Amino acid sequence: MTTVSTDRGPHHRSAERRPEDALAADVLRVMRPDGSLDPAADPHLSDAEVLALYRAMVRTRVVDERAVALQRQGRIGFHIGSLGEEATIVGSAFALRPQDWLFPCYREFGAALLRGLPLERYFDNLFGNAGDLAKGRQMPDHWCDREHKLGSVSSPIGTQITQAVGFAWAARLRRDDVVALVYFGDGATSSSDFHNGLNFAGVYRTPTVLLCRNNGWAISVPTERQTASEGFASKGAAYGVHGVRCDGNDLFAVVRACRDAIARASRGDGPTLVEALTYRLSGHSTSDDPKAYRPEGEVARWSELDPIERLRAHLVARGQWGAPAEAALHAELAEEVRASLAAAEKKPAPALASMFEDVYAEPPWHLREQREALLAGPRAKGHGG
Amino acid sequence: MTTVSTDRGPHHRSAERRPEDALAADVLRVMRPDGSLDPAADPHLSDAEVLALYRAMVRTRVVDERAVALQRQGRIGFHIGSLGEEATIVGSAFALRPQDWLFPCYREFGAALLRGLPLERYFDNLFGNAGDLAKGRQMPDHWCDREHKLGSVSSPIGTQITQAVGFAWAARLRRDDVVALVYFGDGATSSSDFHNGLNFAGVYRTPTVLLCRNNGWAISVPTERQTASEGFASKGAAYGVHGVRCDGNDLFAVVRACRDAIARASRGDGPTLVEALTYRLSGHSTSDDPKAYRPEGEVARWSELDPIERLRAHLVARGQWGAPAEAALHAELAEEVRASLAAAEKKPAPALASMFEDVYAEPPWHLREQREALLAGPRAKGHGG
Amino acid sequence: MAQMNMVQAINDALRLEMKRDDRVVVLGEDVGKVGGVFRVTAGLYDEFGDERVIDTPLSEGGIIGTAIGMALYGLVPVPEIQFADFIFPAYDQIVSELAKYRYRSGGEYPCKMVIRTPVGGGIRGGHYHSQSPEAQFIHVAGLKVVCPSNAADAKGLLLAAIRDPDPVLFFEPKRVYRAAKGEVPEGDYTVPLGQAKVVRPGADVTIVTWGAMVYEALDAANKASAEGVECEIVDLRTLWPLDIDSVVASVKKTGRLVVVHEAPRSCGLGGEIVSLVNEKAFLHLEAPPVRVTGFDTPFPYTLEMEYLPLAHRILPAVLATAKY
Amino acid sequence: MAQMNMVQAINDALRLEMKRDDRVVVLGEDVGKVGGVFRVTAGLYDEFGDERVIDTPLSEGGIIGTAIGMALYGLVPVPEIQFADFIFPAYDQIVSELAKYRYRSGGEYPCKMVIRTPVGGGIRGGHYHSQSPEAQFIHVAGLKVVCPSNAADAKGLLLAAIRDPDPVLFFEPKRVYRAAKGEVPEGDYTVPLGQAKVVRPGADVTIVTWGAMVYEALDAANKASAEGVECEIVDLRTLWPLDIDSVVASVKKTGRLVVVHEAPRSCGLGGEIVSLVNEKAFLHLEAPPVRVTGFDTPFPYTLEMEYLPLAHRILPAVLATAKY
Ligand SMILES: Cc1ncc(C[n+]2csc(CCOP(=O)(O)OP(=O)(O)O)c2C)c(N)n1
Ligand SMILES: Cc1ncc(C[n+]2csc(CCOP(=O)(O)OP(=O)(O)O)c2C)c(N)n1
Ligand SMILES: [Mg+2]
Ligand SMILES: [Mg+2]
Repeated sequence: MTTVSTDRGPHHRSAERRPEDALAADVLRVMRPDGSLDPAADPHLSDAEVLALYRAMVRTRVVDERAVALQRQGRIGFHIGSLGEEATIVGSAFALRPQDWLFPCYREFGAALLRGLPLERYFDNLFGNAGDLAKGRQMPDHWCDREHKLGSVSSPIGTQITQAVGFAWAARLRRDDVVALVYFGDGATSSSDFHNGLNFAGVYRTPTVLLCRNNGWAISVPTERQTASEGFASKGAAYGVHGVRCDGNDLFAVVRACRDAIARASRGDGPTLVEALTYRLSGHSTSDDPKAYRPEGEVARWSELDPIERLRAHLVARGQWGAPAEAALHAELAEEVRASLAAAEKKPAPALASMFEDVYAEPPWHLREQREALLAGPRAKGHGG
Repeated sequence: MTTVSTDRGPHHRSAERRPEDALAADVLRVMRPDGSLDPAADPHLSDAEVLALYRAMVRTRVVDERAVALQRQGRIGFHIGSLGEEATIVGSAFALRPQDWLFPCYREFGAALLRGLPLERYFDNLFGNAGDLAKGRQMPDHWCDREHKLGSVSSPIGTQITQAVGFAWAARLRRDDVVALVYFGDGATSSSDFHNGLNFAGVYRTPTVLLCRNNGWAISVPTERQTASEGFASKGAAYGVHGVRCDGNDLFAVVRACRDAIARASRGDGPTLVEALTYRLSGHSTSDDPKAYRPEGEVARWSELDPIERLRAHLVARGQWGAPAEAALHAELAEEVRASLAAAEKKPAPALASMFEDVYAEPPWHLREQREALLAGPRAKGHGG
Repeated sequence: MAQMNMVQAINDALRLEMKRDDRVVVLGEDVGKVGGVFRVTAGLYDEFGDERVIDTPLSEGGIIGTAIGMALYGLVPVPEIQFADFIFPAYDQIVSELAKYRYRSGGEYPCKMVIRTPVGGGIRGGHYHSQSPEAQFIHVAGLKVVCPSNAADAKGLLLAAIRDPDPVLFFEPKRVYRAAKGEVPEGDYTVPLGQAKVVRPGADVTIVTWGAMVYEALDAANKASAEGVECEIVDLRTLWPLDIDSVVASVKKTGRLVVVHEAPRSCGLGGEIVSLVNEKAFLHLEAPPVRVTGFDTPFPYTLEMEYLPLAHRILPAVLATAKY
Repeated sequence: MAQMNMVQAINDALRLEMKRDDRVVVLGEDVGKVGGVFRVTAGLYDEFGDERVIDTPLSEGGIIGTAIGMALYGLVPVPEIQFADFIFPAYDQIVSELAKYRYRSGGEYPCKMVIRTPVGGGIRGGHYHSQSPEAQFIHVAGLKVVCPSNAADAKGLLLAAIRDPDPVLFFEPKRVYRAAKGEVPEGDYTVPLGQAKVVRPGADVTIVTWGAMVYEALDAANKASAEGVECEIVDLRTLWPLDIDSVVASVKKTGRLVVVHEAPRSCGLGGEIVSLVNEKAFLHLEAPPVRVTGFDTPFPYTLEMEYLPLAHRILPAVLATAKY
């Protein structure tokens, strides 16, 4: 056989992920360039709500940046954040009703905090300490919290999609008015679970909102390498699932798209695939260096659409916000973070014996034996086990 | 919780799979009700070609019916046939060029015979005897034949789709003008492999023809329980893959759709998802009794669209066929079947030692030990091992 | 007591439990109208309707993935996988999600279901309708695995499995679906998970097995008896966590162990049992433990009766062990 | 000879073989431009272009499924699965298709590839970036499984695996990706599959292990030596088919066996090795074989160094075995 040359076939377009895509005509958008709201699409949030959401977005970013710093200092092992995706994450969680459930991917700690996960608990998870609801068994940012109707983060991409569909289906079978909203990335649309989840959602008309955070990248792989389709919302048609694209950096658009989808689901009109066009301003995680693959300038261009800045400009234009308020907010958040972090960092590691709990409801003989052997062994001391 | 009632939610529509669906406006069709051909879509087959294809379709059906009889007589263990789907199966295989490859599902022995698999070899496979190319290792109708560029049938639904895409992709990487055509059912569109195959085909523009035999049923599950989409060809759009529906009981339409798709693939214009609307006139297999789930009358209605009858009517109208020719064909086929069957049925079972071959290229120590133990054991005698 | 075969006994258990507990939902390919390709769910669709007996799209990953969601909501799904050979498209949801959900959520989210699926050879099913994949699930922490050998156990074990707080793989030996006929108690009862049963007492050699191979072991044991060797047969019933006490007690008595299973030998459950017996009864072993199993090849079609560890292969192993 | 770590050695092997054989194609998530999340494929994209070093959509099933098609066409795919924990979406294509293709087609269709993937714990990866799933592939007839412990073996084994006619799972112990640094011969050479290596001779106790645990075994052996117990360490290198002769020869010498692996104990490769040794060297065993392994729990995050079978857990097992 002859040597394979590279003059044909698909290539990584080195084209940048263009902010213009998020501004295209078929994309739901509420905030106009001048900061005013399009009355046709406006979800009509109260002043207090908008302020609360702005604070939640800033809080998310402050915590995010702090987590990156903790990782750099070696105080935690890993962090995966949401820089630039705060409007998508906070806006969608806000759209949920109290009875609704949220099935996270791994970037949505901002949604969890909005729903009530205490900040200290989140830090407990980053430290993997004895206070962590996941008992220190999973990596940082793999939290869970039943009290606040938050599913459990897991690493395998896409698995939560099918689960959220099954969850919502169960609610419908029980005649409960409960909607499940599930997050996933653009890369996850290639997973088998995306297909299975969308297909079952369509066939059984489950009350699920399937929220694709299209942030342009799956680690180093750009969206056009995930699919040859026109965007992701259009994939809904293959499953009889309603599809919507929204500007994911426009808080109002996200709230509007998700509220509509939730109302639809609650009415019994079935699932919606919401594609939120946004951008991952950071690397994939603290383990990633995006310089190796990301075209120059892309970040700068998208920074101009920074969802927090856009919302702040709107608040300022509305006369609701200014430098003093901003300074006060940051001071308040700094103190909150400091206190929560201090409390979390003090906690010990989980007890050695806890390793053998929750594999089953009750540990069978082989786990009891393994536990006893470990506790009797040379390292058992010092772990409170 | 309260008892779940059944007054909401999707139901099995007990609506029949209507032949009208196969006659809808967006469906490619060549044969007109009066037996004439639509010149706009006519693939322009020569008289000899049409005759040869008619004979191939009848041959397929004669063999099929014989295989069912063999199973009923206990001479073979199982058969899965293609009653009613002969135009789809034979027409698509005919459209292939000599260099192209065919990746079967499990109903396409008619395509294999057309491509040159000797009938005796097919019977060898039904008997699982020493003459079987698969060495009697797989169930009946799980054949393979490299010489005739036929992939290996496997039972797990959908797996061949992704493989055919990879095969065609490899050909493209090698700059070879080779197209791969892969068969699968409507049920298979729900499999993860459908999603993976279509997605990779779209992203890498592989020269693959993805042929969905939509025969209305996946065992007892009707098509509307597989998907809430409008048909199956429309699913191509979710992957940037061109989609076409054709009347799968119209030989000319199938040839036309597949030839177009092959030409497209060969030109470098990428994959095509071809949905052939047809109907499974038999049960799922010899193990299935369709009375338990299939609405009365459905079979009768679809029998009116029997692809063999339609083609015969066309030939008769064209003055190319009549009762004497039909009788001669059946006599000829009866003799061919008798002779091949007699030759196949005489062959012994595969040798005992053959069980340990081909697991790896060379049997490692543990398989050599297991082979020796079996050969030395009480049953070794009488198996030629 | 009624005479039932295993299909009827499982059907009876499902019907009873669906009546008792309205959270129980059956889903899978062809389980509804037609009652399953082996008719195990026959009649349930008519009795409980299409929201509790659900025909699904052809996707095992979708079946188990959505069933996990149902379980998280509080339902008790009993999905059917049409053949165990087709469970692998759902393997990721089972091993990465179902098995780990309770653990990874610190106990916040118990996640239980009973996955029913026919296993094993002997029905001329070839590669893909014959396999016995129990080891691929036992190795994954967090799952329980059951495989009954007879109708009465099948019913009692299934009722226990559905009420158990943990996810259970319920493997049904399809070769004896109809052949394993016997007295089955009417109404509600359970056979506790984790308890083996000595189905034949004997002093010379212990045979540990389960499912359809119990009958082959019995056959071999009768023949061995004619040659003066008495086998004790332990039917595991629950494959994981297995009843180590029963196994060890028997081996301590006989000093000799033969494990019989259909799955390929390498890294199968047989090896685990041998190792556990080494660890717990080493000094009682009077002969090397022997495994009589499927070969390390894919499951063949024509030669399946040569592949399976049937009585004709068990007997020489038993006699050699006894004489060692 | 050059000093290389394991990442560099594997990269070197890939580059050499891609130059030598233009049928070799690398594909996977992030393997192209960025050279893999562990940088194992660094530079290959620039050197061989995007048709031989292919970034794929996020679908392991798609990667392996299409790679099977490529292999059938005659290419030699070397797919990367980003972490072994993420191989399960491809499990069906691997066990139902790749492992059985040659067999089920009566030898008409050899179907080979080398699936590279990082395994094991020790990098603070928690549940899903730490597992060691070798047993789940060994149990499936038709696959070969390799796991090197050092840079020179990694290069030679990978070259052998790519040229081998059968499908190979190539597990790379990521904990020692950079730590396992050593002399690596330049240019072309192979380390034959199926041959273990005695990395430490000793007369008292045999330790069978592989991958990152070789270093823990060495550490424990040094400490045992201080107490007068000499361990012989067999680094399996090829996990399946394993080098039974080397294992048995060592156990016949020492009479005592400790198997060490990271995967959970139950139905792991350890049990298989214990059973094989029972079958082949029963009368030489002076103590019950011992398994020092990961526990039968999901892989924990914070307590991972307690979970892993590190030297501090190996040492007591070795001493107890020696004293038995
Ligand atoms: C099944 C599986 N394969 C691979 C990975 C490794 N991985 C982690 S995140 C990621 C990219 C995900 O991209 P996307 O879905 O777009 O989400 P994003 O990170 O951009 O939010 C990959 C490949 C994984 N976690 N799971
Ligand atoms: C992964 C998998 N699940 C289940 C089955 C059992 N099964 C065999 S054929 C079939 C229905 C297939 O329907 P379809 O794809 O429409 O093809 P058809 O038989 O109608 O040609 C099922 C469920 C299987 N073979 N593989
Ligand atoms: Mg992304
Ligand atoms: Mg069908």
